[in-house]
Amino acid sequence: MSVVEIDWKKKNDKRMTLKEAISTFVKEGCSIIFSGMGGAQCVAQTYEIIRQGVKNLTLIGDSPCECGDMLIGAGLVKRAEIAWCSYAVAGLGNNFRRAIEEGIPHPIELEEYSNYTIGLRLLAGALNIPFMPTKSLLGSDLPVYNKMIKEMEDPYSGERVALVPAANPDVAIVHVSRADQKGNAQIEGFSSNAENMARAAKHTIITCEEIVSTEEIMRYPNLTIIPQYAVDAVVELPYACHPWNFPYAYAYDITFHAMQLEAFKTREGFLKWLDEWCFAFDSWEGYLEKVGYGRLDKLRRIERRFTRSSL
Amino acid sequence: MSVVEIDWKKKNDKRMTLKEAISTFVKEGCSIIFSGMGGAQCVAQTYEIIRQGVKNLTLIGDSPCECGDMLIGAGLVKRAEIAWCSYAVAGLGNNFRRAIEEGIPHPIELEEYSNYTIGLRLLAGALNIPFMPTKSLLGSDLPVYNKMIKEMEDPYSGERVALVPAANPDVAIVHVSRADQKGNAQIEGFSSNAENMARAAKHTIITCEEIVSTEEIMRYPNLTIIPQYAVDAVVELPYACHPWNFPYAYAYDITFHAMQLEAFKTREGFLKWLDEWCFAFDSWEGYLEKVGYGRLDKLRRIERRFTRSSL
Amino acid sequence: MDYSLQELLVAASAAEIKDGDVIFAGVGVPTLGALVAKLTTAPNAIIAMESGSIGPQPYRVILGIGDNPCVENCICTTSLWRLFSDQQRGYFDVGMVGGAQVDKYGNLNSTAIFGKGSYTRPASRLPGSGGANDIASSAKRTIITIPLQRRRFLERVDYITSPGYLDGYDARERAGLPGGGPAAIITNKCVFRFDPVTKEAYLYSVHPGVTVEEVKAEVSWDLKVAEDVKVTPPPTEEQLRITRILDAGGIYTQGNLKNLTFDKYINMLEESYESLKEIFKGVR
Amino acid sequence: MDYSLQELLVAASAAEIKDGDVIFAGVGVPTLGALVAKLTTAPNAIIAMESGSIGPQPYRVILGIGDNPCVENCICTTSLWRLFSDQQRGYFDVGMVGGAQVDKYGNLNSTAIFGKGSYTRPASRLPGSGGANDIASSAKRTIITIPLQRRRFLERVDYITSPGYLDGYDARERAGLPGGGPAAIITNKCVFRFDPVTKEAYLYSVHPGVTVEEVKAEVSWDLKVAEDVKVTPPPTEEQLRITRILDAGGIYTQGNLKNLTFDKYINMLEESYESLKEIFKGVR
Repeated sequence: MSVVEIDWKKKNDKRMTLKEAISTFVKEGCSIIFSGMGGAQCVAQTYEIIRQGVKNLTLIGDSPCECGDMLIGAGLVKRAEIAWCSYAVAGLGNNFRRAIEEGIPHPIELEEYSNYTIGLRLLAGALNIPFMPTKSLLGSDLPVYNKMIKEMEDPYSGERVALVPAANPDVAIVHVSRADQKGNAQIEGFSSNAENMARAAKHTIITCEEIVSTEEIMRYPNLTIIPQYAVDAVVELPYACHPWNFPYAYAYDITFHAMQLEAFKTREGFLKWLDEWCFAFDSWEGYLEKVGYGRLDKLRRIERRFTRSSL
Repeated sequence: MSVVEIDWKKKNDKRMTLKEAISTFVKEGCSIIFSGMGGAQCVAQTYEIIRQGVKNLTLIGDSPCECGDMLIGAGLVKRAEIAWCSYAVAGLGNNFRRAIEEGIPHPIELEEYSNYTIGLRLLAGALNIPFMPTKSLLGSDLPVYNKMIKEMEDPYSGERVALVPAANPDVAIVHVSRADQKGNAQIEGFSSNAENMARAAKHTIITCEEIVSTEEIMRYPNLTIIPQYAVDAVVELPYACHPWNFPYAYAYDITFHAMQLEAFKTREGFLKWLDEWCFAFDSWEGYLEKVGYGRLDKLRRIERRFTRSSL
Repeated sequence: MDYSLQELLVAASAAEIKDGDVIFAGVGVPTLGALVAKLTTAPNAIIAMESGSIGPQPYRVILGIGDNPCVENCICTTSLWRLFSDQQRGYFDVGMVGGAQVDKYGNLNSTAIFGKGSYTRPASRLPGSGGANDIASSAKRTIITIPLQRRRFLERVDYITSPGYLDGYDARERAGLPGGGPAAIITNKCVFRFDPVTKEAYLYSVHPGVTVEEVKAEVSWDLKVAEDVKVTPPPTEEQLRITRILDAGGIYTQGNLKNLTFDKYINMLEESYESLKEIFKGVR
Repeated sequence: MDYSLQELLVAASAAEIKDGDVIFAGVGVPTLGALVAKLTTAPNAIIAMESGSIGPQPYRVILGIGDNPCVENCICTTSLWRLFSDQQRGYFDVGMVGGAQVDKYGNLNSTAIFGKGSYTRPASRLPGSGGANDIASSAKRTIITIPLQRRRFLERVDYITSPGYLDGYDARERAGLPGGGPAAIITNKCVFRFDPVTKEAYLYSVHPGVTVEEVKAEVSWDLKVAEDVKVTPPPTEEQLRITRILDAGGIYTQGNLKNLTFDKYINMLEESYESLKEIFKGVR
């Protein structure tokens, strides 16, 4: 690490806007990973990268949705090291499909793993070890087409294990419930692979539904999944996952998502969507206003009936 | 695993007394590990094993205090795979010293690691992988005297890494803040290596300061570090760590500890202590009464000024 | 009582679950099946969701493996990597997986249909493994759900995303896989199980009204058939009642997502809270 | 202002800490030094405790690496293995380690003094590595604290528990160790630092009143001495004031544990709460 890199993590006030955080850390040609899993996806963060048009990205991820399919559709991804790319219940990843099947907007390199073994790659990255052993992948065709998956004999028992290499992305973008200005990040609910991606990355951007005081963090130290020393920037970014859900915060807007993914079925529909929902605005605030705060508030209020934050 | 072993983990009510839990799972010749690190030690559990006189144990542990030094002094340990054995501020591990230096009461086999690499052995055990790579141990004399520590070239970069083998003890005894009758275990505060030892072991005994309802567990799902499917038995065991502290529960009784360790300086003093504080009673209850509930209550009350449970 | 095919599949999935099972389930029919089992014959079953939630008892339909219902009334929220590690450790009894192609040894493809192309430029690109490879590798038994069609039931899949019994016999053990492999393939017309020695899939039961010949016509290898082919039990009234409460909006069992408006959706959630709270009372 | 040797050591330890440092500290002088630094020159320093606590600001003296003060007003409670992993990742600036023997390359022994015996039957068995090997392997710089005695300062330690620079020069890098190695050895008489090329320890400063010859007499190799040997700065009044509040019972700085009764201990804790709360106000 260079001196400049270390300085970010030592800052006492790491707050910045999303625009600043992306332009500071997400550089052309860099590798990047986003938090979220089958929900709690980094949507606002994806839109900002598309707005800034950062090219030739290597996308690392377990099961990216918007941050996979839309970045690929926007022509910003050179290579993807992932386990899955789609939107599950609401629809398929048609940009991903078009890129692989037809090379539209351009072909991408693909290095495929499974969700767990992407998780293990991040664990290895977080631990600063070169690889992790696993019993996944054995016997399947993933190692046939991905030569980074190696097999070895366990030197203790002689059993077969697969190895996956550490992942150390240039940038991790991790969305959490709340953080203080130093970057101490807390999540209520599941964390998918968030705590390891934050540590595996060279630069870590914490986005959060709410910035709180350090005193508030200290009230629930068991909830801190990422300590300040692993964090470069903190961005307050409410409703960052819309139309996805965020636990204890707002419900899934699946009807919006279905509309979005209907549009993504054609290349033209996707490009039109970008014009209307991304390029039309200078920031996520514009998107949220177009969605409507009344609608967002309904999603927030209905969520409180089901999962009520105890913080 | 045999069918009988699986049945324990599937039980709906796993509550038993400490005496039952130890006699059911801690068998002559088995390997065992205890939770705790520089505090929060499993003292009551150690006394019960001494009372039952279970011999030829293989003790696995990071930095065992009573559960290392006293079990060794009681002549119950055949082999220790550990990183450290002492009592820190209050005194040295004189039983451990006598065993190694003079073979009193009998010699023990020693396989030495560091705290982190014991932690990694348990992580490997919990993940069902045969080993973990690490940058610790390299260059030191630990691999010189412990041939289970291997070195290899990383097949990705060619760099050197050390490997430590998975640990899968027969029994783990893990003390937590609270658990329900199914074994869902929650800790407020640090967890040392508890969550991995519970998963690495074949049988896991959860002891807790308090048994609570499953509804109460569900109120704070983020605090559950061990889910029921990894647990064989649940024992309510308040003040189990005395004279040690337990976070958010009671303060360290260092003056008692100093007295205890003064006694342990001689073999005679240790044996007299066992007679007076262990064999004199049928259960931990007798020890607590001898300490005095007035004293224990003072330790509990003073703790509330400093760390107050939010549960 | 009348029932839809989807409802039969929910019941057939539920039938695979024993009381006390820990189940790794994706959204849709598998989760509905697991919940129906929990609310009927398997009250101590625990459902694990990939994002890192264990044991949810949600008062609404789960719309994603990381949807908020996954944390509702659950016993533990943790990480994806920890949950999969627990599976690799052997704690998970049942894993539910799907795919686009399956072969006679239960190997599944959810990566790419090569067609006239190849892995790098396939005729049809699918989402990929996600957690399916891991589930198929480590769950004690896996339940496969896939529509019965000749183009899907192959001698050998184009790409093994999720290992079944590989080449049959002891190939799976030799590969070093810890989990037990597929226990059943549930389709829209029948259920397959696996020969204990050869590990080849055979026809175990046909759904009511389906003939053995209909099934054979949709399988592209020479299908073995049980001596006494059973009829898949239709859903019980209780199973149907619960399925219809769990998926009151018909999102999975009626394909109603397209017709859903925002207001109807919010309304559906509100009603769901009351009705599901009621049926979960029995298992709490 | 008069001060004890222990108080000087606390101040010398504090002097090694820069603002913003993440410090891996054991109990006693190292933690007191880290806290004194935090309360004076390094308000943004973060102390990590081995049991899994990050950033405690306790209102009482810490009596164990897993004592309850470790979780008091901290920013994160986690696991031992995670904390050490964060250190292996390179997040920890300073690690504080001790031992029974040290050699010219800063290798430390806290495992066994062989004497006329051997590793398996040593003359004196010590507690073992604990976390010391890990700290010495991965912290960006390690600070060694050890009493200056000829039998402890050796050409080569009996057993390398915690790697320093091994055989000097680039031996440490060649071994594959990620951390930077020892930055200083703090003793009761002086401070040593390390030659940037040979990695051999040399005398950097003597404590007030100590001569270079006194130091050389207690080192069993031919000790190199800085051209301009400094005098270790005595504790400042502020450092002393804070040290005496932090360890008001004199457990570490006066050796008072033996005289402590239970009632005096509880009383000490009660008083500590008020006085430490006051001095921590400045950094909160």
